[in-house]
Amino acid sequence: MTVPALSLRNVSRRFGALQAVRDVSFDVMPGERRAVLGPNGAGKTTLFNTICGDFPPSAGSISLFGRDIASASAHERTRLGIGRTYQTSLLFNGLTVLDNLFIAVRGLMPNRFSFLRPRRDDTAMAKARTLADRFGLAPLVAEKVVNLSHGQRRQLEIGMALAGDPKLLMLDEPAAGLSPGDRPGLLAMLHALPRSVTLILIEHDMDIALPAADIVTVMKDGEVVVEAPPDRIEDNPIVQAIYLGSGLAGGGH
Amino acid sequence: MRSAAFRAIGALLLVAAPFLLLVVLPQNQALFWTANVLGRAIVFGIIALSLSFLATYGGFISLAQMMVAGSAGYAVAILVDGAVPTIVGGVPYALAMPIALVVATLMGLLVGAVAVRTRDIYLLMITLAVAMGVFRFVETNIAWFNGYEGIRNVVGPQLFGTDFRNPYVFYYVSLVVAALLYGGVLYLVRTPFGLVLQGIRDNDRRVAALGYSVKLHRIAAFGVAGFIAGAGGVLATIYNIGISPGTIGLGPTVNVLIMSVIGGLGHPAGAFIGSLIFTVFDTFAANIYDRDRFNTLIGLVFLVIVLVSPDGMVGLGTRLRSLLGARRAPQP
Amino acid sequence: MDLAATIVLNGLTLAALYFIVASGFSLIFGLMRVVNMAHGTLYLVAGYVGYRVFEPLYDADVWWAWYAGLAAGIVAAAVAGALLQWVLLSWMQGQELRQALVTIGVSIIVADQVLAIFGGTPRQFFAPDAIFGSTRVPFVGGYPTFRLVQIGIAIAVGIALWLVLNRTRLGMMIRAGVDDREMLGACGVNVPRVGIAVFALGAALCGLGGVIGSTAQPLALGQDGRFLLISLVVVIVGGMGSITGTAIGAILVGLAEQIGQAMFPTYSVILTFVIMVAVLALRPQGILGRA
Amino acid sequence: MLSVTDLHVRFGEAHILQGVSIAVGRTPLAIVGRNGMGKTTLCQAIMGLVRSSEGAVTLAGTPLTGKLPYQVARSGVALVPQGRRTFPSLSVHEHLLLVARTRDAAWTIDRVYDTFPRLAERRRNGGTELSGGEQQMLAIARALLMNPTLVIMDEPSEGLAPVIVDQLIGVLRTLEGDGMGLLLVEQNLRVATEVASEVSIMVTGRIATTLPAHVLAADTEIQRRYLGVAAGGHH
Amino acid sequence: MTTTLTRRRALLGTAGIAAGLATPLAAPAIAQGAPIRLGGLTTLEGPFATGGQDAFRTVQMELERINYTVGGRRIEFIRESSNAQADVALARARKLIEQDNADIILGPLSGAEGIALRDYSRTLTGRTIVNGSSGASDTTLRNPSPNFFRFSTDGTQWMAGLGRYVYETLGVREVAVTAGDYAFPYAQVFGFNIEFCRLGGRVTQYWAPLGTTDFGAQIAQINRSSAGALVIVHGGTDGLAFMTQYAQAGGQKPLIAGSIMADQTMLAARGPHRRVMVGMVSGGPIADVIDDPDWREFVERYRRRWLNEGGFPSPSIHAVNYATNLWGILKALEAVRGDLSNNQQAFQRALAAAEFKAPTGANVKLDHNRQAISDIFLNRVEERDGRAQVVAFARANAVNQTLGLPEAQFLALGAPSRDNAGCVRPS
Repeated sequence: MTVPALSLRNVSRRFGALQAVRDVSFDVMPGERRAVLGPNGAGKTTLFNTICGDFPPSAGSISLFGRDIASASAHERTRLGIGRTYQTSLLFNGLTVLDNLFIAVRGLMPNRFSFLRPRRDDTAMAKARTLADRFGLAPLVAEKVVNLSHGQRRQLEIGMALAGDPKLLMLDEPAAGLSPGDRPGLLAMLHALPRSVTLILIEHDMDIALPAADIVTVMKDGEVVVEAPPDRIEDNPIVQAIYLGSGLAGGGH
Repeated sequence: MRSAAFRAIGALLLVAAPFLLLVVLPQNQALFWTANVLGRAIVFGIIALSLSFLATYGGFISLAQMMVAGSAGYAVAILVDGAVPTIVGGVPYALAMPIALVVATLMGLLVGAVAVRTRDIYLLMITLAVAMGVFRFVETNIAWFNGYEGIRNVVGPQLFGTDFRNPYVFYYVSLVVAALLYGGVLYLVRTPFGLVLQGIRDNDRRVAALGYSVKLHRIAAFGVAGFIAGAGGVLATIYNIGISPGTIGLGPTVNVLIMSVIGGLGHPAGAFIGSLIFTVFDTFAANIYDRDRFNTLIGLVFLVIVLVSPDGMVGLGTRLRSLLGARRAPQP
Repeated sequence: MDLAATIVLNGLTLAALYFIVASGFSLIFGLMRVVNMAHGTLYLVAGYVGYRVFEPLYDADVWWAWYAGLAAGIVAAAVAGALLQWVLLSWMQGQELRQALVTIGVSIIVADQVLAIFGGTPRQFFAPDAIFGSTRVPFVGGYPTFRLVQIGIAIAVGIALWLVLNRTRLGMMIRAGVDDREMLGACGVNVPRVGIAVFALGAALCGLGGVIGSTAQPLALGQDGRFLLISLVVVIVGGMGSITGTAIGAILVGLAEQIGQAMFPTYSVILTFVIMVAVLALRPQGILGRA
Repeated sequence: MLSVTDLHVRFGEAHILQGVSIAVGRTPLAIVGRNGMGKTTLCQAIMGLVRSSEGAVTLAGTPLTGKLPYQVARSGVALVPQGRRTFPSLSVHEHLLLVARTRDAAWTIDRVYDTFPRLAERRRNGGTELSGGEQQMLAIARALLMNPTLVIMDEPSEGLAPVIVDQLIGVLRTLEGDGMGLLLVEQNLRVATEVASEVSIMVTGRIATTLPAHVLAADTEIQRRYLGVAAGGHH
Repeated sequence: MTTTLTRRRALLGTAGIAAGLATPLAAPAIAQGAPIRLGGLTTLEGPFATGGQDAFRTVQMELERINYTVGGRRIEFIRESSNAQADVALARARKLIEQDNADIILGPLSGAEGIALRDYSRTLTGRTIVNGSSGASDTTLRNPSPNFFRFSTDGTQWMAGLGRYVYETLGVREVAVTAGDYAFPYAQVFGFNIEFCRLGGRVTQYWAPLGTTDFGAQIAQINRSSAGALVIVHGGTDGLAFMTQYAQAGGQKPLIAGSIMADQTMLAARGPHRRVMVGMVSGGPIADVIDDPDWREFVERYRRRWLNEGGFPSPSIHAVNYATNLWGILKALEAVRGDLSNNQQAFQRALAAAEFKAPTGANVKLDHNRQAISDIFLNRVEERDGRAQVVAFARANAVNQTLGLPEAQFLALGAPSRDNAGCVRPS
């Protein structure tokens, strides 16, 4: 029996009276692609932040490859193999693209606290360049992030999440703000990820989420309401009710 | 290319300054400018550099830097031979000065640790309060710091058989120290530590998510700044032939901020530009306006800079250059 | 026993003064997110302007000389605070560090001008005899009446602030503004004007503290830095932007200072800062501060 | 009533709104679109919460461009923001007192309590003690009580239980009768199409198309193309 | 010498550098025809500015009186100011000497500044610093500088005779002493205790850090103590705070005061403290009322010149100290006919030998450390002409820096400090 990459048991998170995440339990197996869907305010990002360690859950347990991480700090979880992106781009605006990637690569290397400049043959720097190539950022390596376009930022964001070779990659709405033309590229990139990486994807947009996922979790009001393979999602009456409102004139009832 | 040439000319000017001054000024005034305007500006520039380093690359406006510099100054004064009163004494300068740098670095780390969970204006408030707490402690403690009177007669070592406070020796030693520290800062900000520090400035949450310890890097940055401030503190103490609590009081604490801000917090060079402007004003206020109203004068300069150009003279320069560049561009 | 009681009472009366001054700082910080480094300067302005009004009346032996000075000081500080916000700070809203720097610049200039105008002689207000003599207090004996009055005024300030914040429209605006300034504006509230009102109110409290403080202690240059620091420490200890927190912070600092002075006079000042660092280490947002 | 002409908003290099033009008349207009397309920025730009770099906004002929949020609000625009943004420090009743100006307007505190009885029950509770749905009701009530000429609602159905959504639709339909214009930004197609007569679809900072609500509700192809979901997958 | 200078400049540096390396700060001699440049350094910024302003009043007045001319040479007076901080005073002194080319500095005002300038004067050749009003003993007592002269007396000297008066005349055997916790009060308390304890008196000490404004706890303890008198050694703001709070707390003990307590800056301030201050006894180098024609004439001159321009009813202690030191300078300059050549050697010899009467009528001469031996007054605050005035009722003649003790014995007592307050009981 394989150990789940990520296992949530009755995870809850409240902010004051607001129950942002309520009693969420599910397992993500290694190599699986999981999409988490749901309308704004459903608790997806809160759940994400709880998994990544931005704040502890109010209740419940989270384990990563069989190891309880509910009380580990964010950087410890990163070292345990979580890589993530953020809904709103959280890049280092004052640094160049290459330096952003370089920091991301080094974050999981030994001796990450260093007062010495990288040498010419530095492996981290080489890897940062490789990542830049891979995400089409090669011409921009010397550009400061503040000067990048929205699409380029999202590319960089994902590149940084992959820099540490995470075992569990968590993407928070990677398609948000992308123009329709950019979407196929994103999808191709997701498909190209090796199966050694487990993927959890928050997505609002079914066109991205459904093709990318093996299994879809739908959240609403902090709770998991549907868990099903992607081809069963669009037909699901609960999903339709959530997304379109029940009893819509053109709906298939 | 042009800016590299500018930099080379600037460096050359600084090295040649004492000689150039002799050409344009009578000898005693040239000496005065060498030691007490340029030399003093460099020494206080070093202390301001420690603040500019933290502010530019970490986004931390610390008001504790003068106090940290003072901790190094006090360490020297307490240890060295010949200081009055003798508190520990008997330690040669060659040993006391490195110890002082260690003390300042530790003090920097301590300030960093106390303030590690705060940022922005909270950090400003807390570092100010910590600095004033140390100031009051030093002012009231007789056993170690000789209280309000401080410790006098810290004359500095002999260097190449010459008195350290000889204007030329003092000037060139300060210049070399400043150049090393300035170069060190420029080196450091391209290292992983420096890049992560800038990452913390831009987005500390992301830094943590990438696997770095934000706390460790923040505290280390304050340690580095402590080392820089300590070097300035040692030089300032020898320049002042001693140290007293007044050196680390509210006024000097704010003065360091004023220097950094006038020069510009966007670049470490701003520290030195700011300290030179401040020192010139401070020295010649009596001639410019009225000695008695020096504080009004410097306050107005500071206020105007903050209102007009939040990134100080460096920012003003950059803006002017881009303005000129824009005007020149269509010609070819 | 009676000495201990006196010292505790001294600590509380000092805390009362600190509370009055620091509550203004806390209020301004809470709503405006402005660290008003010129807060001590407002104290000076209130003291000196108040004194200018008070002095001739006192010479003329008018019984309301002190009250007139008090009113003048409060008005002067409120006007100065409102001007500071209106002229300098309002158009850089949100740039917190720049605002702090501006207030530093203002404090340097104003303190120097106060010196130029009023000279460096220490001055002191004298309250009317009714509140300036000595009162018998159980366990303590004869005790300066004015120090008791100080406690009374602080309590009145605390209650008044509570009422203003919780029972008036302005108070609702202030609290809503602390939560979400943008949304408050979207609700049709003239936020810039609320800002000026808050600054005036905070400065008026500081001005009240300035005249009260200059009655209990001498008024001189240097008091600006002192009361700025006290406000900082009180607010850091008690929690930023919380009035109850400010009261707790003031009591801790006041008691620490007086008990320290009685037990180890040399280091009495240090005790305050030790408390501050301890609070910072355990609860960086202050005792009652919001995380 | 509200007219937005060629509105542009930039954050640094990012060009969020790229020339949006809409007009809201007496009948409600809904705007739908995927996340990150600039819908919320449009609401904020009209309200004066973000600065536009080009373009004009007018309300019944009065220019709103460049005005501060409170001036826009006083000109007669109210906003129900995304994420509700109620004031945690204020009780329910204080929220209402803060915005209630006149007694003889269409919306009064009493009418709010009648319409949302749940709020009446919780009138003494502070902002943090409310559930998400209650906060949403409060945000809506806060806007209505300003008796504006135009209400902008940014995803008012977010986080509401289905039965409350139905109630919400009922309330929104009465606004026209009160003489209030409505600009409704929604993810919930049903709410959008049931309340508004016309729906604009927003794609990357522009209005891609505007069509009658019943057309959109029936056209799964358009839904799929612009919104990434469609009602009823089995055709 | 001017020509030498020009030639040096012509040599473009090398010679200048060599000269600079030879002595820390080479001092060019001054041509005889040029004016004597007298740099005045006092405190015009910060809390001590009042005293500094008054100091410059008498300096200006006295220079005006001689029409800025002495020994046939003009005096050019250059004003500088510090904020009572040692390093600031040092920076200003450097500017006066090195930039403004001052021959002589008159200043500074406060103790730590004085020590800093004493240290600086040691590095100078051919320049002289004459004290302004700073009163720390160590400035001249320990490790004195050959270029630093002080015609005013120090804080310890100012208390001469007071301890004896309290013990013998008032018959008080136990006193409480409240004092600021820094050097100047240490020196004063030391001076009081040396006499008082030697006679057998007992002292309880209450220190308060400089800048204390709430003395509540201390006053509570003092009022409950069995002390027969209270000795108050605070100054400025702290002093006013203490006196006001003491008066308010209903303090009843006879008051003895340090020298800057019984001063017009305090008496001119209004308030209840004046009530308890009447009858207070103090020691010091001046009083408002001294039965001496020279003093009356000096006060009269001061009033005529300054009463309408912000002056006090009678010159302050700082004003008199600056005037005394200025008189020493003028006296010596006159003796050498303004000749400052030869590295001021003749001038400095004349300074060391100067004997004259201070504005108060006290006799002044210098000891081997270039420190004044002078007369000290015992004063009492009295209500005269409807205002409180400090009236001298006794005078201790020719008080030296060791209060009459042999220097070795005095030095063996150690420097005054909180833990060494001079209370050595007779064994």
